[in-house]
Amino acid sequence: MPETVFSKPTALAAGQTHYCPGCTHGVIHRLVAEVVDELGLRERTIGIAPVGCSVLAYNYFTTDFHEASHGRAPAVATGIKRARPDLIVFTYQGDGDLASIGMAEIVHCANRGEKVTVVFVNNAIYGMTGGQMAPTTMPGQVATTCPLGRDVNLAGYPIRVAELVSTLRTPSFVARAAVHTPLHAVQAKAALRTAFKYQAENRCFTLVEVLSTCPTNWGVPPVEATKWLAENMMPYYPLGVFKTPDVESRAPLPLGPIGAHR
Amino acid sequence: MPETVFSKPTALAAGQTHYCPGCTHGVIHRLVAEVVDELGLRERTIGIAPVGCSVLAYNYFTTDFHEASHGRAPAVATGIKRARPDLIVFTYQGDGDLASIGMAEIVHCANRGEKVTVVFVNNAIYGMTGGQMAPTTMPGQVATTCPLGRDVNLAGYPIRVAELVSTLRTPSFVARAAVHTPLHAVQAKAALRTAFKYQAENRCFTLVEVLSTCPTNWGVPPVEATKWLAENMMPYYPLGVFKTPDVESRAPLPLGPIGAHR
Amino acid sequence: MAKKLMKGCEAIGEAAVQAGCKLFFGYPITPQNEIPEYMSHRLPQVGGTFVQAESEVAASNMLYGAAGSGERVFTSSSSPGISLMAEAISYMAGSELPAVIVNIMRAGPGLGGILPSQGDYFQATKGGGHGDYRVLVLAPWSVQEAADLVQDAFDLADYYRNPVMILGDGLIGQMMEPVEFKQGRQPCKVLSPKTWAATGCSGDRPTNIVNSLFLDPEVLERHNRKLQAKYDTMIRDEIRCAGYGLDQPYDVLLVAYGTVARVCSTAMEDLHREGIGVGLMRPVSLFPFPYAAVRAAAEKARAVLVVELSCGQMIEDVRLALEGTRPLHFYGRQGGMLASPEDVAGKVRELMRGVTKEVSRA
Amino acid sequence: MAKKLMKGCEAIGEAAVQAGCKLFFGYPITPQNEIPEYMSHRLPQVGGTFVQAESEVAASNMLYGAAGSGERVFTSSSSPGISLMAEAISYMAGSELPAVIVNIMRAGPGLGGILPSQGDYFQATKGGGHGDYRVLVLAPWSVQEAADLVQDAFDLADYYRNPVMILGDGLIGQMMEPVEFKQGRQPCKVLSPKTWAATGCSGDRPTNIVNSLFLDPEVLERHNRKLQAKYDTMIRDEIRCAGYGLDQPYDVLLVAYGTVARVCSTAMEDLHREGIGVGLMRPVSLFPFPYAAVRAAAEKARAVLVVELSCGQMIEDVRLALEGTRPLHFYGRQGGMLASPEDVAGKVRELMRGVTKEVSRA
Amino acid sequence: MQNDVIIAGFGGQGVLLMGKMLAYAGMREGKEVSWLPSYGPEMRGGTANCTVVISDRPVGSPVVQHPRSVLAMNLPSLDKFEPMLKAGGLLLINSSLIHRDAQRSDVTVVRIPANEIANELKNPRGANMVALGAYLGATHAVSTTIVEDIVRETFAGKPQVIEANIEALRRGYAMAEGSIQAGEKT
Amino acid sequence: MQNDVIIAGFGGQGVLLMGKMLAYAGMREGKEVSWLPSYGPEMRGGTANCTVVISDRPVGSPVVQHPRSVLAMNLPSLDKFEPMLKAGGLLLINSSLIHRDAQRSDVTVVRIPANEIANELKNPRGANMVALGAYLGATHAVSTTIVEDIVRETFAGKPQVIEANIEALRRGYAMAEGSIQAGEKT
Amino acid sequence: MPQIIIERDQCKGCELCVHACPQKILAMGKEINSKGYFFATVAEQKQCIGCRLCCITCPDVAIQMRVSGTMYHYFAY
Amino acid sequence: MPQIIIERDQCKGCELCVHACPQKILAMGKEINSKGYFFATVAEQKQCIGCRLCCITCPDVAIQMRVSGTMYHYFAY
Ligand SMILES: Cc1ncc(C[n+]2csc(CCOP(=O)(O)OP(=O)(O)O)c2C)c(N)n1
Ligand SMILES: Cc1ncc(C[n+]2csc(CCOP(=O)(O)OP(=O)(O)O)c2C)c(N)n1
Ligand code: SF4
Ligand code: SF4
Ligand code: SF4
Ligand code: SF4
Ligand code: SF4
Ligand code: SF4
Ligand SMILES: [Mg+2]
Ligand SMILES: [Mg+2]
Repeated sequence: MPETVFSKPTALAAGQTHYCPGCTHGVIHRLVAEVVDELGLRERTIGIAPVGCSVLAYNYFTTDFHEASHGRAPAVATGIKRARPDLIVFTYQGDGDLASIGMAEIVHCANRGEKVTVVFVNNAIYGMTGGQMAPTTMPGQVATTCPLGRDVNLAGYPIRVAELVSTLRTPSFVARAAVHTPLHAVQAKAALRTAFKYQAENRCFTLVEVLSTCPTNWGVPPVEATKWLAENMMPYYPLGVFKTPDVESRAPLPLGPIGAHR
Repeated sequence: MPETVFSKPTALAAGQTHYCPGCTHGVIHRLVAEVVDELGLRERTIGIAPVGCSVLAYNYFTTDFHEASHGRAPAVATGIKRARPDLIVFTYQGDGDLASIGMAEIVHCANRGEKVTVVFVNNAIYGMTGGQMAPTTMPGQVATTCPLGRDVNLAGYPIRVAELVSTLRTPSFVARAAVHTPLHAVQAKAALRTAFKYQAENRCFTLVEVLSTCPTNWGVPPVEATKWLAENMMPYYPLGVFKTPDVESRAPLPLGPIGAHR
Repeated sequence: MAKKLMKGCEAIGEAAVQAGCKLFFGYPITPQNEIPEYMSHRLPQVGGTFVQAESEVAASNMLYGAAGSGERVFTSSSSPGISLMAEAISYMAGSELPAVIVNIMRAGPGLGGILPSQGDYFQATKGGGHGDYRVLVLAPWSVQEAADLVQDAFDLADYYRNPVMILGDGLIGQMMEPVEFKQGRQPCKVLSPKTWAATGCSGDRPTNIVNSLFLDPEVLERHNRKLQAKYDTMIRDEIRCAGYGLDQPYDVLLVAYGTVARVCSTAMEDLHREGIGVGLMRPVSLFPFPYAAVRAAAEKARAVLVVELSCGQMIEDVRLALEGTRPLHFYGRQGGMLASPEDVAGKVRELMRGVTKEVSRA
Repeated sequence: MAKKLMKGCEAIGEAAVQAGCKLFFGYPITPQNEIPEYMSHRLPQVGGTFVQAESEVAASNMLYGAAGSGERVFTSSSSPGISLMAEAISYMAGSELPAVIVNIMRAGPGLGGILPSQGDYFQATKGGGHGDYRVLVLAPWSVQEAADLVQDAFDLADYYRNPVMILGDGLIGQMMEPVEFKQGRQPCKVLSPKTWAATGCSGDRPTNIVNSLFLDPEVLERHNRKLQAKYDTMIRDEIRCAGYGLDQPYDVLLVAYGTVARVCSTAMEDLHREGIGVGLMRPVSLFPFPYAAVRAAAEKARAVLVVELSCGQMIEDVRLALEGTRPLHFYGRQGGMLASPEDVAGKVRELMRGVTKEVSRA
Repeated sequence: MQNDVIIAGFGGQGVLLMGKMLAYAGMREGKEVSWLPSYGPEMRGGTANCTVVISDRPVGSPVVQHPRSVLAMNLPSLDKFEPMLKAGGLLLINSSLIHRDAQRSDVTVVRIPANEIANELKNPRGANMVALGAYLGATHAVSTTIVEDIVRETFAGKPQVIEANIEALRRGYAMAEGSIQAGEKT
Repeated sequence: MQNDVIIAGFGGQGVLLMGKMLAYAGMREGKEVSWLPSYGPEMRGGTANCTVVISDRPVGSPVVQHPRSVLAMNLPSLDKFEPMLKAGGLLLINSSLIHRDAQRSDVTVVRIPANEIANELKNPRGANMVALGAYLGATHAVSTTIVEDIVRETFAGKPQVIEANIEALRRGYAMAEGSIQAGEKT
Repeated sequence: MPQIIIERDQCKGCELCVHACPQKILAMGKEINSKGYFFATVAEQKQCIGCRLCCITCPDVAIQMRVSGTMYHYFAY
Repeated sequence: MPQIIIERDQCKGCELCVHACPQKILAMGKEINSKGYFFATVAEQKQCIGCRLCCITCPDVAIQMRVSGTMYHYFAY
């Protein structure tokens, strides 16, 4: 009799999500669920939903969940993990949530070395609110609050979260992956697995940034969106591992003494 | 007749500060005032006082001032500079103010590339409130909220602000200096001068981190404090220039592809 | 200028521009995203600046800086975002800074929902922030009134050197109605130059310091009394309200503000047809609250019905106005549910039949 | 346990420990730094955890996470810091999370000063955050009572699944008095296990979701009504107040809470010696407010004098209680200035002589 | 005199636009108007609706629980709004997508195969114009000429569709007007 | 019966500690007590003061505007608190640092050269103990033996100073008691 | 041999799987499912090599795969 | 030749200048100033080389320096 080699993981709830067709939030959800299942962590895993398109994530997993206020998921995660160190805690956050309003919380959560896993979904836009500029929006990219495209002279350049967080001295695991093709998704899962593994081993803070699509607010069909991501985001947001617990520090050293540069 | 070759700069108000004896906040005040005078910016300079021991800075300068809420000086500075780009705007912030509660504001102010100058006074402690742990407190350093010394396993390692900010892609000038000896003060002034000069030229966001003493809350006499700073803070907080507007990006590259590190 | 059909959010943005505001700092949140979006394309056209702040906390402190520089500035948000501005609003009131804050209320508490609500009345009128301070609160019931009040808000903010809040609900933000912007509009207050602003000091005056810190308790007490005196002046001079059908006799007085007041006005007409006499009193300024007007209008009625899209917040001010002189009834919807004219009329009929019971005395 | 001389802040910290609280998340601010400082050395002794949060915003959200995990947790701050918690408090109320929040009030608005004040009464009782929600507010007048109320606060928070706030002023935090912690104290409420907490789901029950989002307005309205019903129960069961000298006849009723109430009690004694009959009513629960008790006590008096370290906030609740049945007078100090027994007694004498004028009706 | 209508359908059917054009027209005629969209979570569900009020006097409630007319472009909308329709009101049904009959007997029902007609006119995206025309034909809420001007302005960007849309409007108008009169005769 | 006192001086003079020890002693005696420090900005100014109330009945106001006693360790403190002293109250002056006379004539004045005595006792930091002893001698607010126990506990850390401080206490006590009696005699 | 099952009502018609299939044996159907989407279908089951790329790429977990008598182990991606 | 003027009432007695002076010609006085601090004094004005290190290190700008007839230009630090 035939064996099923691919189906919905147990950690993922039955039924359909509210995500737009082709939105890769769905892929990331599944990868997280598969990792949680494969590591046998489901029964003691607590997820934290952000405010963003994934605000309803609490309906899509079969684990207990918190719904955090906008940007504060890392603080909520800290509260949970300090209260119950035996639990496996992960936040699932968008780029507006984590990199804009939640910048202080993510930096300090990482710097304290909270033993949690942050799944950071970078889609270069505010999806839920209808396509406003995010800190991660690409230069020239049009959004509803930068109708002529992001002007780096007024709004600065996109923030690279994996790079930023990996410069902190406190040991951590930080990686960036993507899910716009199946093979990238395979790598993304590997990164997520390492992150949850490290947490389960109580090793360190872990963060996986995942490049994701927003066909709706990018204004292109899903397949185009995957191309747009590859062509526009990947060059600026390199994939790979930025930090592992054994790498001491990645903070840059001074370019030279004061005055020397003039 | 004798010429005066050293006296209180015009930008510094007459009268005494409330700072404790030997607190180097006073030195930093004077250096900022001297630079403002020497660049002839006084009449169009607006300072922003933080919430911290330097909360009363608005009384110590002869320039107009704002008193910002705790940690938000960079946002206030943004408001001023965007409202009046012709003004020279500087914030004066402590490490609790800037690196703890104000982390999101400083990162985003820097990332937007606001043409302001941030004078960041790192004294590894919360001075005004009586010596609680700061994000910059050294490992093992005793503070009233870490009576047994900062435990890096619970509170993480000190945050290196100059390094963190210099990894952003948006052009900026970022340096770290110290004022515990006159010769270091001379360098600190050079860094501050460059910062204000770049702002006056409307070049970029500028930040100078200055290592400073808190004899009172470190619990040592002023002269000891300068030694403590040299021995404990300098090795962890290297001095120098971390970024100049022409340096493209200082963000670390991936260590390698996902999986490779295992 | 000819009438234009505009969304409330856009009308609010355009009104700010018409009032000479060239600065907007804000953060997206439904149901008012159209305000920052409008400003992001409109302000550059008039040489202004739009900044998408990293958060509402940052936005409100950018407001502080811009206001302290003597420029007209505003921000807008919705309920949770306004909560994050509580500290800065208290600071602006303490530092006597003029700024306009728009709250397009959504249903709460917490994340709640994105549909219309009036659940932030307490927060707006009793001060969501710490300390003894007040913000002037204006509540429009139509898109045109929203546009008009926004323009007045800038004048009032400058005149009193105090934050002014426009308290609207999701309906005001999302609905379209004809709007007209009068040419050559005059300020609603006589304004003097902002000599207090921190704009650079050449030494010909003492330095201007934008500040709310007063370590000496005697000085801080004086400062508080100065602020209170200012709020008393607002209570004397800035009360705004509108009465409807108060000239004919009526049994029931409806009290409502914002868009529900329009629902009430329609209910009122329907009831008149049935021969049921109903009056409507609509507070437009929520702080200062029209206590006297409400009480006066109530004296002619046998009972008072307060209608709110909340669990009952303004009703506390109505109770303060009535001081037990009239039986008080309440009809409220929450969570984004809207009251319809039929609902209100039904409630009035019940009330006439003596079916509904008075809201328990405090 | 023998009596110990303790600072209010330390007593509050120890009371939390005695109540079985093993988690503290907070951020330093004068005049309550002794609370985090105490917890930072005390909690490790009992196997608990102290975390200095990066801000009050973060602290209040850490509270959310810990409370949602079913553990007892508390935070403390002072006025500006509490303003920054407004959003999270609304979220906790919306998500029905039990947590204890201590506000050692300082003078405002804005940065204000660090000396004692009662300027956050509105913020605490009318909800500083957005939406229709309430927190249970308890105001101690002595160090011992602070310790007792903190312990009750944890029980009440768990029982109602709602945030409970301890509203003290700088004096309560800084003064030392003898405190006794009773051994084997029983919870003041019958508590059931926290089966709702998010502690991991093995599949034997539906997943537990700590959440305040309800996109469907009908569901959110139901949720709001559920919350209101809970607040009504608090109003029915949790009103606390204390009367002094109400058994003898009196001309003037003093109404005050917190440390100023003690000042009033001394003034009362001084006045009695002069043969001036004075009664004192002290609300201990500010929400729910003892309207009935205040009104009852006022009926025996010719006039009522409210004393606050603010510009007059609780007085609004007193007015709601009196509904114009008694002339109402106010004595307030601000900015950190303290009222002395002499001040209060003087005000009462004036009042008797008919010198002071009634506070204008709303 | 007041006309109010709830126009509802799939997000893609352009019901919000129909409502806006109606409101614009009312305003042009010097009437008081209000346009209120649904912006709640149901948007995600893919259905949208708006309430338009056109009146000689200032518009009272922009919220209408029992509208004088309902224009249902798809089945879910009919299911949701038919019961709310005022007695004696007008129920416009897009019979191209709605195959069931109206359940109310106390209202005037007009069935318009909006999509078929639009397809006939080689203007498949013009179904909403057909329906709008039908509403006008059945109610004469505002003058068609004004609406046609507005069509011209609205689609000024793509002239090619203007005539097609006006044609669609007229077809809908005629059809509805006819069926009303027919109804009256009998 | 209630005793209340405001103890004031330079930050370094240990006035807060004096007040605490007094309150501790009162508590030991089974009395009701309260200790209220100044924690305002003046702390930075370098002056500190505290209010101690010792009573048989629950302490009413911990804030005392007109204290029964004032213990002034330096001139600014005398200037600030002498006027507040209750008529008939006790004014204790550290004559080592305060060279002016008291201005009030309606109060009992006791001058104690606290620093000199402390120096005599080779215990320069013990001036506050001398003053505390003086307060006890003048008021008998609490029993000295209890205060001595508290000295032992307080300085358990550095035994070397215990006896010196107790000696200081006693010297102050004797001196003040004496001058009070002398005053009564005349 | 591998068998691909696409749950018609789970599919949102995003076409990512069609795009991902190295064998190009998936296609969008002409019918609408209950949610109003044109859903994906398997055109030529035979040529499926069982690479699971379609399953992995589907954001809505609408694709299941079964195999009978595999001789090799599927990599746990 | 350089002349060092220490404003007694500006000095908080922190000793940083004493520590900074390469010539070791500054010392803490025995008197208390109006603020209650033992203030710094110049012990041997003659040996001052005018390096200004004391001025630069003083947190309270209590030290002024005057020179008569300098032949070299002071670096603008
Ligand atoms: C305090 C607060 N501010 C703003 C909002 C409105 N809001 C909801 S989601 C969101 C941003 C969503 O963008 P992102 O985090 O990138 O998630 P995405 O939807 O793109 O997955 C915003 C600003 C809110 N709910 N609360
Ligand atoms: C919102 C808010 N939180 C906390 C405080 C209390 N507070 C005042 S200053 C300060 C920290 C000061 O430390 P730092 O910024 O390092 O400045 P320093 O005194 O060391 O120069 C804190 C926490 C406050 N005033 N406002
Ligand atoms: S809006 Fe964008 S991010 Fe949100 S669900 Fe749709 S596609 Fe995904
Ligand atoms: S406390 Fe520390 S930082 Fe503050 S003034 Fe004193 S020495 Fe300086
Ligand atoms: S398993 Fe591979 S070959 Fe088979 S259908 Fe899916 S993608 Fe195509
Ligand atoms: S990837 Fe999934 S949702 Fe998209 S078309 Fe294929 S089966 Fe349907
Ligand atoms: S100038 Fe140089 S040498 Fe002269 S006193 Fe100052 S430090 Fe000493
Ligand atoms: S450095 Fe300045 S303050 Fe310090 S001792 Fe010398 S002169 Fe006095
Ligand atoms: Mg996003
Ligand atoms: Mg510091």
